[in-house]
Amino acid sequence: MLLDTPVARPTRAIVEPPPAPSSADDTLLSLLARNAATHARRVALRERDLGIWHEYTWRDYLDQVVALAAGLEALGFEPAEPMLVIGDNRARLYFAMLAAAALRGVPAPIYPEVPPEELAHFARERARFAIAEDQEQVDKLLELRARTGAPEYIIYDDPRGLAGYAASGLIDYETVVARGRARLKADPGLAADLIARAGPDDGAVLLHSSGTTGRPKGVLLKHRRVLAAIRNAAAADYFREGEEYVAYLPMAWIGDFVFSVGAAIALRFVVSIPEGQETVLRDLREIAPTLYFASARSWDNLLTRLQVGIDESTPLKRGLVAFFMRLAIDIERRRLAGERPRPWWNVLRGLGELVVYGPIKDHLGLGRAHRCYTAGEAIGEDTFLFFRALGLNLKQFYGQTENCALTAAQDDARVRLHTVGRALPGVEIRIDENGEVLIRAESVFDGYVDDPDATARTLVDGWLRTGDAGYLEPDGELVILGRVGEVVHTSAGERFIPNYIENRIKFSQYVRDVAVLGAGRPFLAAIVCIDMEAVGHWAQVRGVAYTSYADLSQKPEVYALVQGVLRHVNGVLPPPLRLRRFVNLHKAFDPDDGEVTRTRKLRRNVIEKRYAQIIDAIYAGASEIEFEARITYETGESGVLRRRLTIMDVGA
Amino acid sequence: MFYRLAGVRHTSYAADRALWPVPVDRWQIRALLALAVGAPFLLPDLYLTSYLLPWLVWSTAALGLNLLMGWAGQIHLGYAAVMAIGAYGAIHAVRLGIPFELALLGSGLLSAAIGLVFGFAALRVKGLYLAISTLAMQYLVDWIISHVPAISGGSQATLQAPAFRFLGVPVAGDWSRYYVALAVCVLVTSFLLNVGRTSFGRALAAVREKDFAAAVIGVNAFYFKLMAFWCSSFLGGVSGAVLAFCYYRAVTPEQFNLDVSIQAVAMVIVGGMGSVIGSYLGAALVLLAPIVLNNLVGAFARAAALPLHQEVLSHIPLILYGVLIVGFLLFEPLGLAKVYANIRNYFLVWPFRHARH
Amino acid sequence: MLSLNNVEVVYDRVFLAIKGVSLEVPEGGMVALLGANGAGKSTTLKTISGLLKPERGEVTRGEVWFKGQNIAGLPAPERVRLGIAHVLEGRRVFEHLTPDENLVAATSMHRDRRRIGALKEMVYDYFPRLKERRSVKAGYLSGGEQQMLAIGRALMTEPKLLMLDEPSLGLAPYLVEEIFGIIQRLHRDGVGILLVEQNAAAALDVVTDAYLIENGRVVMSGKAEALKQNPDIQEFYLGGSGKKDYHAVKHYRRRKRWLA
Amino acid sequence: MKKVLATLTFLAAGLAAASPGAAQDKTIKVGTALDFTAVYTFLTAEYSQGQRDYIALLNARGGIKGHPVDIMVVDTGNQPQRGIEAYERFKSEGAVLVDFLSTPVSRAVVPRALNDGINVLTMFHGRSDAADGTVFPTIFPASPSYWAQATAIIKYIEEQEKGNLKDKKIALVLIDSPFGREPIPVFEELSKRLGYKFSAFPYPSPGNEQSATWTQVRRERPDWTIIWGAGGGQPVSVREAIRNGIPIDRLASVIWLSETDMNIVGASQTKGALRFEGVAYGKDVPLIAAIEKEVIAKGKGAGPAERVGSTYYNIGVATMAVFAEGARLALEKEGGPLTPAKLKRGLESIKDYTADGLLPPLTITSEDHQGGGRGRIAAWDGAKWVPKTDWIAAHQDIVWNLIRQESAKFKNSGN
Repeated sequence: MLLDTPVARPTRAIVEPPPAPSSADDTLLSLLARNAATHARRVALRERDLGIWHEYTWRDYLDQVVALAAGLEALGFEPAEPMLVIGDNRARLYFAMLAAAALRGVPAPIYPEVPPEELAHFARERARFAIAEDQEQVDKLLELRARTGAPEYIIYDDPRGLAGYAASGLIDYETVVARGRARLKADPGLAADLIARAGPDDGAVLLHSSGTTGRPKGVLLKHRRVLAAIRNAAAADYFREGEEYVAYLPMAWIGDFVFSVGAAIALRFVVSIPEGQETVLRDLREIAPTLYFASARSWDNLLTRLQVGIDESTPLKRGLVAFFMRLAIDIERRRLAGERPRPWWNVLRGLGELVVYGPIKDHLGLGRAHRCYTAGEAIGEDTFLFFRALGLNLKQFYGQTENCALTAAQDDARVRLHTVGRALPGVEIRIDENGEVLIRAESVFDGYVDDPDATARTLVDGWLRTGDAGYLEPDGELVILGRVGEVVHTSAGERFIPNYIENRIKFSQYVRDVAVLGAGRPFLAAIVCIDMEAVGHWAQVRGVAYTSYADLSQKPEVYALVQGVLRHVNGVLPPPLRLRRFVNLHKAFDPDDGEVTRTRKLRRNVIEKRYAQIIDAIYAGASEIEFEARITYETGESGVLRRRLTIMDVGA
Repeated sequence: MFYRLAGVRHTSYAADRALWPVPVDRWQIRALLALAVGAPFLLPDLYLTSYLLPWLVWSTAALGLNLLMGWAGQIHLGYAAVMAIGAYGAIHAVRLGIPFELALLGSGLLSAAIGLVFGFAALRVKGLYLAISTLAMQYLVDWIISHVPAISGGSQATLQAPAFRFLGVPVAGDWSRYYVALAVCVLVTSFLLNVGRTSFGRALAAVREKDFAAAVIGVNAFYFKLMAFWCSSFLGGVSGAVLAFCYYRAVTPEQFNLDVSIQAVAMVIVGGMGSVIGSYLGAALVLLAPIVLNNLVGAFARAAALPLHQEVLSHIPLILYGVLIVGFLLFEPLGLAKVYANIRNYFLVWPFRHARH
Repeated sequence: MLSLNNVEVVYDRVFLAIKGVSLEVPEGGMVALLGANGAGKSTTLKTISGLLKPERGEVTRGEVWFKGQNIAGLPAPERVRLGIAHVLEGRRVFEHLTPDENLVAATSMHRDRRRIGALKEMVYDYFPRLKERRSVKAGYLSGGEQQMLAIGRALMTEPKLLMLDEPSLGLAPYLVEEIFGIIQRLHRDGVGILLVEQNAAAALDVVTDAYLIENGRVVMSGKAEALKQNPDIQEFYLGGSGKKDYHAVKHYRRRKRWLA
Repeated sequence: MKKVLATLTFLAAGLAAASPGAAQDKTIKVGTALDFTAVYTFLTAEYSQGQRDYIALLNARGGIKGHPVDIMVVDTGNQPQRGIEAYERFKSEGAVLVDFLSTPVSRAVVPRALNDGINVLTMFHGRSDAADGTVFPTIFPASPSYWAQATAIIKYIEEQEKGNLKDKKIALVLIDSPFGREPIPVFEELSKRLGYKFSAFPYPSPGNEQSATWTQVRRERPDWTIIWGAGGGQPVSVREAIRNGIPIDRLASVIWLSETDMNIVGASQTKGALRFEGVAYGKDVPLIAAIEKEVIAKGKGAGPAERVGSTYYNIGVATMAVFAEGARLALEKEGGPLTPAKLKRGLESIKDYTADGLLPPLTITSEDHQGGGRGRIAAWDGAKWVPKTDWIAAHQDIVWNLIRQESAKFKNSGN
């Protein structure tokens, strides 16, 4: 009895004949009801709260959704109505999304860090209903209401700090559910009715495209679209039944909806929700997912963290890691190049698995991750090889909000660095004469909300214009070059895609962000944001004393370091496109300052405007500049900081 | 390297307080238990009876003393006397026809009762004064045992352990004695492993850290100190009885003299205060190192044909033993348990150096 | 006078306490080290005064320079001789000795009686309160008096750098003012001061420069004036922009950005 | 990490080195686990040297009936658990006889030895009641018990007082331990029989400090004083006796009083002190002379030559001589190889064995493992011990009463 400690054991993927994920008549609700009927007691959701994982079975899941839907309806929620969902990933927020969908409404998740004034852009649909995670979000919504009159009802999950609020329409989640339960009790047929009400052509979710240039556009995805996308992916063995998945990506992002809600319901994943953003890494380890999805950026950060950690380690451990990683990367490189596996690979890899790969994967919480994915932007070769060498089957895929994130994906037999894989079954890809990637599939959306012009530009003759430039290799593998609109020219007329060069620079662990300048300018230059952790450690090892990020960024040694990185990238660029000058910025790009989107894509217009002074100085040949930086705080306040920044030539 | 923590999660606070949340630890314990149960089949009798068996019994005893010293922060220099009370008590009880199981309990209770009396007297004082008071207990009990023939067993001062049955099975051979010792050891170990997780254990910890601070959070320091004396004496008595019945098979006063008390204290300190595994490691080092060193030096001297006199040869292990103990304490003042923890940490964070939290 | 260069401290071999901490106290300077509980402030001070060993801490990387000498390897008493005095958090006066005896206890390196007398008088000059209570057992002194005694005891070693760990902890506001006043006076008299404080408002009012430490790393440094204006510091360390309505405390999840 | 690995290897090596090897040839194995380092240090070195030198002599002469003897020596530090470990190891090595020269260790081992049938030689130590061979079939004191020593001393005093002990005062100064208290019943019983006035004066163990006790003794003004201790306490007793005006020639000791003790107090000052002797002293004994010639002179001695012939050296020789005689008889009667059981029967057929004058005539039977209880009284002449009596045994009825009484208790107590 002593030994049999009641610790949660890994939930095993149950071996069953693969179910048909869904049919064309299904909705998320009907599938949820199916799961609750066939796998009532299997865990569907897990949510960490105060250190403990609270579990919801499929029956609990359905029960919550139905009760909440009944409650919402009692409040007057009507079909086709949007419902704002704002906050970090929480089980109740997911329940609310499905409850809204059950009432044929449209859940509209929003990035939780969005400041109040920006919220207005997202909320132009004037939603009457909103669900908020906590006091912070409630305050934002109340401010939104003060400005626009909506939302009328604000339902909240975490009541902390809200006891004294007298605002009308502010309701505790529990209260709504209780009201719903009362209705369900009074009307035995209501539950079945609520499950059956939504049809495949009702909206499942309203998302907002990231919008690197203008305002975000509303993308409405119907049940039919989402489920088709998941069917396509499942047909390519992209997801399997019963995966363990950690829902940590922002709920407002298509990736999270497709993985944590769509695929999770269609294929009965066990979705675990971390306690908070600060604990994601630790919680990830507690879950040890079988399916893991992260942006290229996160993989890079993960690698940086690992490298710093290993660098700090004792010589023996460091030596072992260096030896086995070099070995594994070499093997992986050969394998990707198509070399046939040799027996000794397995022997050495087996030993390495025990000593190095296994422990590292365990630390990352990826010891059981059979499927690891990245998407969104190009991943660095070092990063890609490192994680594949660790034994993680890391693959790239390609997609966009408008096509439910699932367009093309690599399969095990054809994993390559520069491709994003081939079209999923059920998806047609065509490259038009301008080199733009066009898509036709059942999963493609039906148009932007309230924006017929944009819809007309994007959906042409049944094809989705992605705005990405790319080409198909002879074997059907898709290669993405960048955004069509991003091709720019220097004043000398040299054509280049800044994003392409930026990605190459960002492959260095020392660079967190970079903006490549040069459109309409005589030469290319860069504004670099260093990676605090990697550069900090680098400085520490070399005895370069520093205090803050700003201080570190301006150290001559750090300039030399960045210079080296840029020279390396210059080596692969044609001479006219080589970077000539650069500046290390005193702060990292931040979505709060509008410099990057919430998904960390550069907003060039903002950068050009904000750092005009610096950019002018770069092109004027100055060697330093006194810069007044405006900073916006998350409270909405802003301040000014005066900074002296060095501008340096990259040189040869 | 061996520790895999991914996937270890808890769905309740009860599970969160599990003894061994880490799978490797659980496997380790299972393997050790299996080895312990299978030892008679695996080990030659020599090692079973003169290494493993006394080690288990002394670990049990060290655990009892550790409860007092490590958990409750009270010193006891008369622990051998407590064990003697248990040993003599149990033997007399079995000779009077009381079943061994009851005698074992009775001997524990007797030790606990006498220990408690001394605890009362001793607990009016602290630290060094307490050490002296417990020392007095050692002398007093020694004196009484050797001067009352009714207790010590006559002019030869040896008392045979009578034949006995445990749970209905006659305990006669080395194996059955070993299993009795193992059973008691496992029971006591489980008790101590769980003490830290009970309110009793937490109260003891509070008393250990600062008794008047414990008082202001509602912990009756005096009561818990007494309880610690009581429990520790009970365990001491039981282990003394097991030592007498399963190992010595005959008791004499010399088996429980001051040296033995000092050894018990050494086991706790060298092993690590307040540590279960430390009690095992400490008992192993203090008990077995002299024997192993002796054999080692002897074998080495024979192999190398050293022209050393036996007297010199006999003292080398003692010197090495001293060096070993001082060395361990210098190397890791918190005892062998800490050495173990360091090794565990080294592998827990493998291949990194620091714990990241 | 004092400079820390990329110091990394590990406790118990595995727990990283501070990493890459660099800071500087100029000759006769007055510098504050700010930060929340557990940020690594006390560890930093102990690194300087050489008190890590008893806590199983170890400097695994970096240098500590004092007056042109790398003192990282020196034992604590050596460092006191060089002129570094550390007033520990929680005062730690010798409770069973009188203030007088406490002060004399700190002069083991002097043999000259007259010198000791002069030093004692100097301390009593700074802290007249102590003089009044010079022959009471230190354990019976009030918290503020004990703090004064702790500082006074450190002064007996004639420090060139005085490090104070949370001198205002648990003291009434008027006492905090008094102690900070004395610290300022010491500074004017030429003693370099390194002040660790949670009471950022009080600290930033007296020092010239400050470092902000978070999670064992320095995240911000600069002139006290500039830091005082920084909205992050104001929000997290100065209790918002002055007025605080405790009825309306927000349970926001804050992201600190540390822009400087 | 490396340190730990090193330690583990070290320990593993320790266990491996210590593991028993199975040697099943004609060699007879004897195990001696002695206390070289703790309490018995006052005699162990000489004792062990005598044992090994005698075995060397035996082997040089071709062993016992062609069987060489291997004597294993190990230190126990007087710790029972180390003694038990040594015993178990000897057992696994196939020892036919073991010797522990430590009362606590012997006592701890007795139950095991009785169970295993291995012979334990406990000459001049261990349980006195083990003389009862019916209760202790494999324990061989083979020497006068402390009770027998007490009777012999009284017998000597009786002779000196011309057979009249009426109203004589005899004081016993003893170490306050079971060993010290052991002879008290004998002295009390004899005082009833012979009419002397007996009083006991215990001093606390270990006996470094006895002045308080001896002040009381002086007040008592005893006619005869008997000291009952061992090791470091003995010279202290002698010195205190002299200081308190006890006539030195009326001071008698249990067997544990050696020339070393006399030299510590002062060789000439102590002239006349008496002791019980169970084994002849000096090099003049033929057996010791033979060892000197055939072993020591050839450089095969196990220790410093000057120890040869000392009290404890000779006791060591005597123990092995008794063993060898028993083994010889066993092999003669039953042939090889020698098993513990055969050796037991061999030992029990020893008859009037004197080991070339080293021992009083020794006769062991299956009932009597004491061997007759004979000894003699010797006096210190300033340089050596001079026998004052022949080998004598007295009042054996009292001795055997006690032996039977205690062995009966033992028999009732256990197994």
